[in-house]
Amino acid sequence: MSGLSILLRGILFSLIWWLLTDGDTASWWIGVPAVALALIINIALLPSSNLVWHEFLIFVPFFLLRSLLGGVDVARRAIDPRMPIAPALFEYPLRLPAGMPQVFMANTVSLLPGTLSAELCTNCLKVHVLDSRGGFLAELEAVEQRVARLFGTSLKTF
Amino acid sequence: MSIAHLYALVSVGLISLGLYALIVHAHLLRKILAINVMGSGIFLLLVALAQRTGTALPDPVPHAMVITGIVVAVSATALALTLMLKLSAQTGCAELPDKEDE
Amino acid sequence: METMMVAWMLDSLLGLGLLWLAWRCLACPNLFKAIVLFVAFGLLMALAWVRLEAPDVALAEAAIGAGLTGALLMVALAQLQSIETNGDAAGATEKEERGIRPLQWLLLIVLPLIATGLGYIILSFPPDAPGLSTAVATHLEASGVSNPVTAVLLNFRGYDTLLELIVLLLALLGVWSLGGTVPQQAATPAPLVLETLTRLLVPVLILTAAYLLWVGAHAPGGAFQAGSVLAAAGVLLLLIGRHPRAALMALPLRLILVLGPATFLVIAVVTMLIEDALLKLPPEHAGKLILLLETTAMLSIGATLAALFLGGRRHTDKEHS
Amino acid sequence: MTLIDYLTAALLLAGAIFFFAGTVGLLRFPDVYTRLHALTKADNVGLGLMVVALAIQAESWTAVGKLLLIWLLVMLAGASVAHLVARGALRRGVRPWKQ
Repeated sequence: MSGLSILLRGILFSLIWWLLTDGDTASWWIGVPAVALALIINIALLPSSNLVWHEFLIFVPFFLLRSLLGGVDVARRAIDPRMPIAPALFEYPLRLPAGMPQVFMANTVSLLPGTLSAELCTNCLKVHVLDSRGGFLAELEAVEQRVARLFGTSLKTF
Repeated sequence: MSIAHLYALVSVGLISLGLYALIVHAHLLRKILAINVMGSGIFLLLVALAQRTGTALPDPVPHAMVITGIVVAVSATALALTLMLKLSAQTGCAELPDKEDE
Repeated sequence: METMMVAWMLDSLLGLGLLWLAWRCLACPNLFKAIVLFVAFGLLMALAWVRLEAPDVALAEAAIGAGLTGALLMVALAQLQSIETNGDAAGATEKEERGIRPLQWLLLIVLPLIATGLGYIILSFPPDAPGLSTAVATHLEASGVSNPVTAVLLNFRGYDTLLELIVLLLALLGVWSLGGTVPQQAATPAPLVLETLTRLLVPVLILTAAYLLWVGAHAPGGAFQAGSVLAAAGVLLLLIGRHPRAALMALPLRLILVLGPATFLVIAVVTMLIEDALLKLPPEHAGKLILLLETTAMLSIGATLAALFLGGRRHTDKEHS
Repeated sequence: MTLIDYLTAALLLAGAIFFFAGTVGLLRFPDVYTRLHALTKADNVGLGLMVVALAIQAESWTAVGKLLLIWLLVMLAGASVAHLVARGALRRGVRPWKQ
């Protein structure tokens, strides 16, 4: 693990501490050991991450907009007296590398319109879709592309 | 009647429910749940009565006792659950032997 | 006046919700459902504490009553099911209720009488009773902290907390000495999503625990809440299969378990010798001493609660591996 | 009331509507999977709107940061737990509801 990414994580944890304590300088008596402990355990639990930070800035607005639409979509279906749903279970072959990117994809999918990840197997994501008539496949592919860029990898081709 | 009295009355309901279930149910897990509900009722009674200070801050002594109590309750629950598992591993049944059945 | 009305409606609803959940939890035939209802009951209790201006209690309840107790009950139920599947198919459900027996009739008469009596006593209490709140307020200055609940827990009634830490330790000793329960099935690997969640959350939980410890001096929080958050981190790590198998018996864990009570005892003895009173903290050092007591208590509480969750599985690990 | 106050009120109300819709979905939808859709997505948006509503009223930047941190953690936990519940149901053989 590179020194730079340890430094970045240290800054992130210090930022969280600063937020929690409202920037109280006296709190660092506890804050410094706490941040150090959190950092050590974090490095032990998550040895490497290769998030591309500037891609993150592109991903966030995309995700916020799509998850807002996800909420609106499901709220509409729930309140509509006819309850327009046609659920189905669907296996999506993952082209992302295993590990963090696949888990990130699984978690993202659950907050996007009409999709809920129900099982993560080796290179396959079981997705429960609320409306099997919609274009969820295109959506999943788009998300996968973006997650790949976020982690600085490319998708496998079959 | 005040808000404090309202919650105190709710706590009486919880204590009664817990006591009834504790005696009536044979399954030990249910008895443990019943004791926990009773305990919550007693904590609620203490904190509700501590709130009768008008506009001033409530009495902190019962609050401190209840915090202590919550932590003791969870450790007692863990011990009780282990005892229950031990008993059912020995007898194959998580219920106390009933004299009427013998 | 209108806000008063709204408050009354809210409190009445909360009270009815508590009673309803408690009733369903104790009456529904499925034990799994009963545990889920108990967790929901714990969450509503946390809301009730907030309504009763007891945020310190609310924090403890949210972490322990709604979280840790539920996890303990779920694990116990799963082990019970694996015991009972060997026997009959009763599994997690109880035997058929055998109708209402004579004793129960008696209970149905006596219990309402007790409840009415208790209710009558409660309603006859005066609406105003400051209790010890004025005493605490006048001595708060000398306690070393400005959160009255922390002052009571670690200074004014420190001996309560000392005994409580020893009770925790005794409970763990009880669980340990009862030893194994059932052989664990071959551990299936934890789901990857849970594992990732744990790996991301544990450092944040550590920071949160430290924050609760710090903030307890002047606002809701403290060693108990912080300890429960640490225990939650421990439970998550245990869930993803990070068992401290050999380490459980090892010295470090045992040292952490006794660190809290031991520190308390040392300070108790020292104050006994110097101040001639058990746990009478000298005002000029009280703040620092409380921080020391709270830090060690937090570590011990967190380790003990997590060890309680791991429970008596220690022996089975030995026997089957 | 200033313009900001009106905006806060509107956002809080919108957030409450999403929580309400999520609960309606929980009660109306036919099986565990569809109910998870309703809870996870609607509650996430509801909480998001409430966080924004409170953030524009916040007195300091640390308060805004705290609110965002809460939202982020709830989002992470919500998505993960929805997945775990769905996975558990699938493994126990709970068939998805079909029309």
